[in-house]
Amino acid sequence: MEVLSLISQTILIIIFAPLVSGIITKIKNNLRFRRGPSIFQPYYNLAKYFSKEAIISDSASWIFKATPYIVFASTVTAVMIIPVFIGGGITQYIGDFIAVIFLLALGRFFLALAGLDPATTFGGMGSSREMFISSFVEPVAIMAIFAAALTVGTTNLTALYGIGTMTTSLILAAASIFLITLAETARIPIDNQETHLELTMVHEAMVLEYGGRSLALLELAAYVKQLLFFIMISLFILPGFGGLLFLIAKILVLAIVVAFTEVSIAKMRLFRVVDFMFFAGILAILALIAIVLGV
Amino acid sequence: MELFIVLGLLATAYAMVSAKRVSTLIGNFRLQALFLCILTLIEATKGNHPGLYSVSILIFAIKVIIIPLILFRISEEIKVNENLGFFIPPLLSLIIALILTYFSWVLAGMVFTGQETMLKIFGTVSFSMMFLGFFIMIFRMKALAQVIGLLAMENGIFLLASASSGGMPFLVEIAVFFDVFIGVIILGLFVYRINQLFTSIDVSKLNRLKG
Amino acid sequence: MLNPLNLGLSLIFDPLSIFFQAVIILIAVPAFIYSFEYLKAHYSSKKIILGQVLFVLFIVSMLAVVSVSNVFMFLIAWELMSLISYFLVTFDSEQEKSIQAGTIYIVMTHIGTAFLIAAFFLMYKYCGSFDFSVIKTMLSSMPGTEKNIIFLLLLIGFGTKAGIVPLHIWLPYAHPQAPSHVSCLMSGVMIKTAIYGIIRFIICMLGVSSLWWGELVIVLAAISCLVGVIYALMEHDLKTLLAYHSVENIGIILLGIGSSMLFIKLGLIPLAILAMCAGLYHLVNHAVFKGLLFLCAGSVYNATGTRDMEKLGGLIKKMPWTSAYFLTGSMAISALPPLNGFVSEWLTLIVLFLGALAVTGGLKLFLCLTAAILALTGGLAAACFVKAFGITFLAKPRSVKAESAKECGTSMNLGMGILAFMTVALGIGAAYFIRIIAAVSANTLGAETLDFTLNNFILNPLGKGTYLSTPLISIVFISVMGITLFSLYLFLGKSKVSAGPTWDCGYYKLTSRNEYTATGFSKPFRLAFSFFLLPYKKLQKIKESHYHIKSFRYETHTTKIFRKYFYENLLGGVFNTAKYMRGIQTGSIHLYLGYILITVIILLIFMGRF
Amino acid sequence: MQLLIILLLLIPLILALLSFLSKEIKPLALLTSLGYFLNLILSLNLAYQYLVNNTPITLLNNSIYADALSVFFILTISIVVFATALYSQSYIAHDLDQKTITDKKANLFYVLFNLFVLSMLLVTLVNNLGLMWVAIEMTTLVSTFLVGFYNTKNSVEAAWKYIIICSVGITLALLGTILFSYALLFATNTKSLNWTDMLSVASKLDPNLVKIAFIFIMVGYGTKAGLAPMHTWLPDAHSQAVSPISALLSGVLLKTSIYAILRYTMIANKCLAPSYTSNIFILFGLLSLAISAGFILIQKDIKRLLAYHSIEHVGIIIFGFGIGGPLGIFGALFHMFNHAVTKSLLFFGAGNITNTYKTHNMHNMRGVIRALPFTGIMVLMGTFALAGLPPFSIFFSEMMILISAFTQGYYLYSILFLLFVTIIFGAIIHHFSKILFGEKPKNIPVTKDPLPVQLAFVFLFIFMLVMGFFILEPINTLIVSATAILRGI
Repeated sequence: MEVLSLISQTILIIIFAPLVSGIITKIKNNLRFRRGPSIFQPYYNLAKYFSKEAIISDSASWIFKATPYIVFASTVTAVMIIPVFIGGGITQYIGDFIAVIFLLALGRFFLALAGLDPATTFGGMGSSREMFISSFVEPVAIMAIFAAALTVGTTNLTALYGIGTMTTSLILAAASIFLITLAETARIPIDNQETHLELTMVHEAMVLEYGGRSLALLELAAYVKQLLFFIMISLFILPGFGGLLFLIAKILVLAIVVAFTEVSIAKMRLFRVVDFMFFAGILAILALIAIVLGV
Repeated sequence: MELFIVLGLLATAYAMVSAKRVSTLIGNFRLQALFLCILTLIEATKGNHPGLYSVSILIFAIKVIIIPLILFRISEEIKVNENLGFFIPPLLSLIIALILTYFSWVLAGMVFTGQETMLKIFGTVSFSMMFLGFFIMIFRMKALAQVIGLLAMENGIFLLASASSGGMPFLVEIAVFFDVFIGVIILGLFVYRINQLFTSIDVSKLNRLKG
Repeated sequence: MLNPLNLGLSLIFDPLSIFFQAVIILIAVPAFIYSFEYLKAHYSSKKIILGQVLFVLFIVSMLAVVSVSNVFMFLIAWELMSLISYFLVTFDSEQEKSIQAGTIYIVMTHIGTAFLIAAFFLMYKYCGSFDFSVIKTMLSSMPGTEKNIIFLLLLIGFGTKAGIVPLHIWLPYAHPQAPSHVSCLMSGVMIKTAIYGIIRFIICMLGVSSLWWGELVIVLAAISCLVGVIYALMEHDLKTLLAYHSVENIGIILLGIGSSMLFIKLGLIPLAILAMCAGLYHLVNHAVFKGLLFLCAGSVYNATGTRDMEKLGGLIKKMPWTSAYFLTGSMAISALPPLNGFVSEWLTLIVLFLGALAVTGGLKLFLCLTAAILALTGGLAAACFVKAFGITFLAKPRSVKAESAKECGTSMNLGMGILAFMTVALGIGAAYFIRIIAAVSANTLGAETLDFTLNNFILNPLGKGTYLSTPLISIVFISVMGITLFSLYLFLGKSKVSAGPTWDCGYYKLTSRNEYTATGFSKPFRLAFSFFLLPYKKLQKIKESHYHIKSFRYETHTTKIFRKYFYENLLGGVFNTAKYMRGIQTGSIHLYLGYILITVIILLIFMGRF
Repeated sequence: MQLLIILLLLIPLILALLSFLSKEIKPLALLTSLGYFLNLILSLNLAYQYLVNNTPITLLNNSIYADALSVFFILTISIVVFATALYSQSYIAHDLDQKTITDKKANLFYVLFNLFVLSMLLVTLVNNLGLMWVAIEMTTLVSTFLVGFYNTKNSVEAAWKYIIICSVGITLALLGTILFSYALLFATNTKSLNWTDMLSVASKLDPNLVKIAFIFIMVGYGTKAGLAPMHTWLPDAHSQAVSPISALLSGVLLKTSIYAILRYTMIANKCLAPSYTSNIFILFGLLSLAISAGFILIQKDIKRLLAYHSIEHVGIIIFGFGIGGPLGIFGALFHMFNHAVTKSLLFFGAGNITNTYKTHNMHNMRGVIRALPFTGIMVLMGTFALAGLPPFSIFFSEMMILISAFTQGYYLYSILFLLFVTIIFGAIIHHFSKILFGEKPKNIPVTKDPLPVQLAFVFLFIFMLVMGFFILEPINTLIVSATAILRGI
């Protein structure tokens, strides 16, 4: 029973993940006084990708073919650890907060390899930048997670449900996780999902050689990952209120904030990312200091 | 009497320090050896140490006659430039020699604490002879000067031995003489070789081996 | 009277020793299997025999180091181990590089040993015995200052062998220069004997007497992690890269050990056990995957004759097995689930977390920041291995040699296969192994055994509601993948795939020259860490005539600051002193005689002082 | 027993006479090897006899006196001399082949060689300190010719420096001897130069006088022993001497001077606080270590390098005696043996290498293991032994000295000791790994060492290696009793 509800929860998240992206795109466009595509546009895209034929570079190896599945599977596995409607029980045995970070790293690792595989310059550049950014994401993520986990006394995510109050450290940690989310979901100011311009590409550069079913899976995995991060942030903010509706509300708010951010600031140079991450890191450290001081 | 001879020994040592020519040096050395021989003879006549007669004869034979002869022959045969080669001028040499003598006096004072002054003077002179011999070896360039310096040191020690404890045991004395004699012959041989290979007996030019 | 040192071959077989013996044998066997074919490809039969004899002696000496129960015997075994490994480093004795590497290696090791000697003999002074157990009982009454001094001496001594920054400089020279199966053993096991020394001498015998001991070890470990991985990122030589990663991983191991020391002093014994367990587990894991990676690097070298990544590429198609093994190793070292590196790194993070939970004040922050550095290291390591695997094995071959590479033979494959299997097994069966290692750590600390597992599949350190299960992760992962594949096939049919050339943006032909290079890959990191790496460029114009430039030659290098600003100055100072000293021996006999006179006079003047 | 000692002294004498009379070199060389083999057996027998009786052997009205210390030195000398005799057999043959020396000169070599050995044996046996002085001076006089053997500019220069500096040193030692004798006369009104007489009344001697006398002894014999800063003749002489003689000079001659110093130390220690001699020893030991470390680091000439190593090891030995304590003195004596064996082996190796490569400059030597496989391996082992790595014996003796230093609380000295030894370690490995490994130059042929050379190497190597594992019983017991004697128990 527990397993079944876990599976259904996971499937739900997979199903609704593209929608979040669609909503963000919509809001963004509306903010720019454009009409923009429908919020279901991601689904149309996916459907099209799934039905398309793919051309694979002849210099690519099995890594290139296997990567979409690995990325997708690792993201989904990470989702399974996150408590959404149900938590505890079997989900907590799979792993904890830290395991989520490492599972996402698994997908990223293969994605970066796949970027190098077809012997193109773009792919390699994308991989290099992705690994560069992510290596700075990880310490911040760990500190933010530690801040949260120190508040509840365990790295088990389910425990976050147990506390009903907001603490300073949790807010700071959530803020820092939010900045990470921008980086991890290829948002401005780190990356730009909307262009295919050599100078700015990170994520898109890696998947440039993909098409068809593989691309669809990669995109879907990206959507799922985005939702995963949103859920994580919402766990940090007002964690006690775990109701489904409230969760959706929190995700929507986040979507709006992300959209606002994307519209209101410009993309950074790659090497400014370090400063950006440093700022996120400072937030996380402040969260830790808050815990040390007991606020 | 003894005192005069001892002072004579010291004087010859100073003469050696201020000597500028090889032949003067050898001559002074011979004089020193002669003084030593007389001194030994005086000690022998006192009757305490009968072995000293033969020792004084040995000194006369080896140090007064044979060794100077050998040295003179060497210096004639290799036709050295008579100049000894000074690292420091004679005046400064004499000042340093005086300091060394003072040091010897102090040293003798430490060695012969609570003894009669005569012994102390003996000690001073022998230490001085030794240090001045050493001085000659260090500050004179010619190989022959080093040989003579070494012999002068030997003389000083001999004086100390006979003054302090009436000489060494006879067998040892003979053996030491033998060693010194062989040593001079070997040194002489090497002086020849140096002259052959380096076309001079200026040992300050022996500086191929360094580091 | 017998020999005054009372040397006898007394051995110790407590869990700690057995653990290290097991690790040594675990790595030695596959490396030995591997060596047969590897050596055959490079050396004459006479040299192979020599190599194998040395190899066996090397294993025996390492076993001796972890088995003897007498400090002096330990010292002997330690030196023997260094000596034999020196011969193995200089095995290619015709190459200048090997000779240089060997010299740096053995000199550094010997400097470390000098510190050890000082520490050991200080211990002996207070204990009057070289026997482990006697020393252990006698040391408890030792004054604090001496303990601190001995601790520092031991730390420097063992740290040199372990490769703690800034004592690591020999590692990137020595490890790549040895034959690969030896590098596997050196990097996988030999440097771990230093960890054994730290545990045995500092934790077991000396006893942790101050808080700052643990803190110092943790700080050094964190620095080692970072410096090791940053240098590794800049490296294009496959084996040198791996050698720098050893510095990093030793840092991770020491994070565990250092935390253990910290917790011992704080009286948090269960946590101390867990910390040591994390360190030891990472030690096994690093031994296995680093061994595997070195063997793979050896295979690549065997097949292509080069270790320079910029000349490799596309090997995944020529050497499918090797590449699979290398991928396994890369994933493990990058701490990707469900492999063993992940579990131990996770465990270390949990240790730091639980530590942060248990302590208060600045220490809490300290442990959290350490965890952040560990995470940063993990991220950088992943980047580094994307580079290492991607550039070496993926895309098109970058040189003729790489193009004509062939898969290696059975014995090499078997050697790598065993280690790859262990990598996976240690990851999936983590709970089982951790239970054993927890018993070892508990015994080492002289405490009751604690179980950090829920059952044979799920880890549950100290029952804080934190769980991890690699088998479950694998099951979920594989079933998600399977379901995805299956459902896609079910709903959409067989995927329509056709092969074609890589999109070339309209450029007429993409060659391997268009590929991303290792240098390019690491450029962002080079710039981000430029304050530490101090990169510099060399641009050389190759001119045909005065007006026409035929080509450019562009090089970029990084400055090894420890070498440049510390070791070179030190060495330069020693050499300069020696050169000044030459002035003593000018060749002037007069001067020489003067020395004697002056010595006599000075001694006489200062006679009273003696 | 008495017969044994007489035979020991007779063999070199007879051999010297034979070499003087004989014209044929080959049988002579063989005979010399055999003779010294006999000598070795005799000295082993002597050691055995001594161990059984455990009383000092006296001869000729107490003018020859052999206790454990003497027997230990005799054994060491016999071992090294036997190996050297074996080695010089083919070394001289090689020189004759190359026409670097004439038959007459080869004869001279053997005459001097045997006299040299005789004088060294005499040093360790005579009771009379004056005669000991004579014997040591004799070693200088005899070996001067062996240093200047090739009659080149360099070798004559070295020989001149050798004889002058050592003679000056020895003269100072004579002064010390006389002062000791005066001290005896002054204290007890007996006139004697016998060591045994002096030791028996040592506590009555005037301390101040003994202090002064000891300084002269220390500087005097220290010059001959190669202690810095009186070491200056040593690198010249050792590098220019015929290689087998370099081995003897470094391996045993230096030690005979130390033997002389030790004899006086025993007297002085009974009269003064032991800290006096030990401080002087430590000073000279560390100074020697420091100076040799610098010179080893920047050395280019292989034989000079080894010569500076001798200074280092003499420094270690003296340091060990200075540190004292049962373990320290044991270690120092043991180190003396180890260094004798190892350094001889290395000088043999260096001799072979310089013969093959026709140069002393280490920059021009590459790939020795390729060119001279056997020598190369032996030198490699010798290098590590000399550098003080286990399982070779030097490691153990160094450690004993260090343990003693640490347990007695000489921390600063120990650390300095470790520092210098480590620098020297780095330097020697740096130098030797460069010359041993690598590709050999094209024009150097691969040379197989003749049998006697191999035998000599193996003979020494066995000692070097085996003593690392366990100290052979006769030597162990000898050293133990010698230690007891030195500590005045």
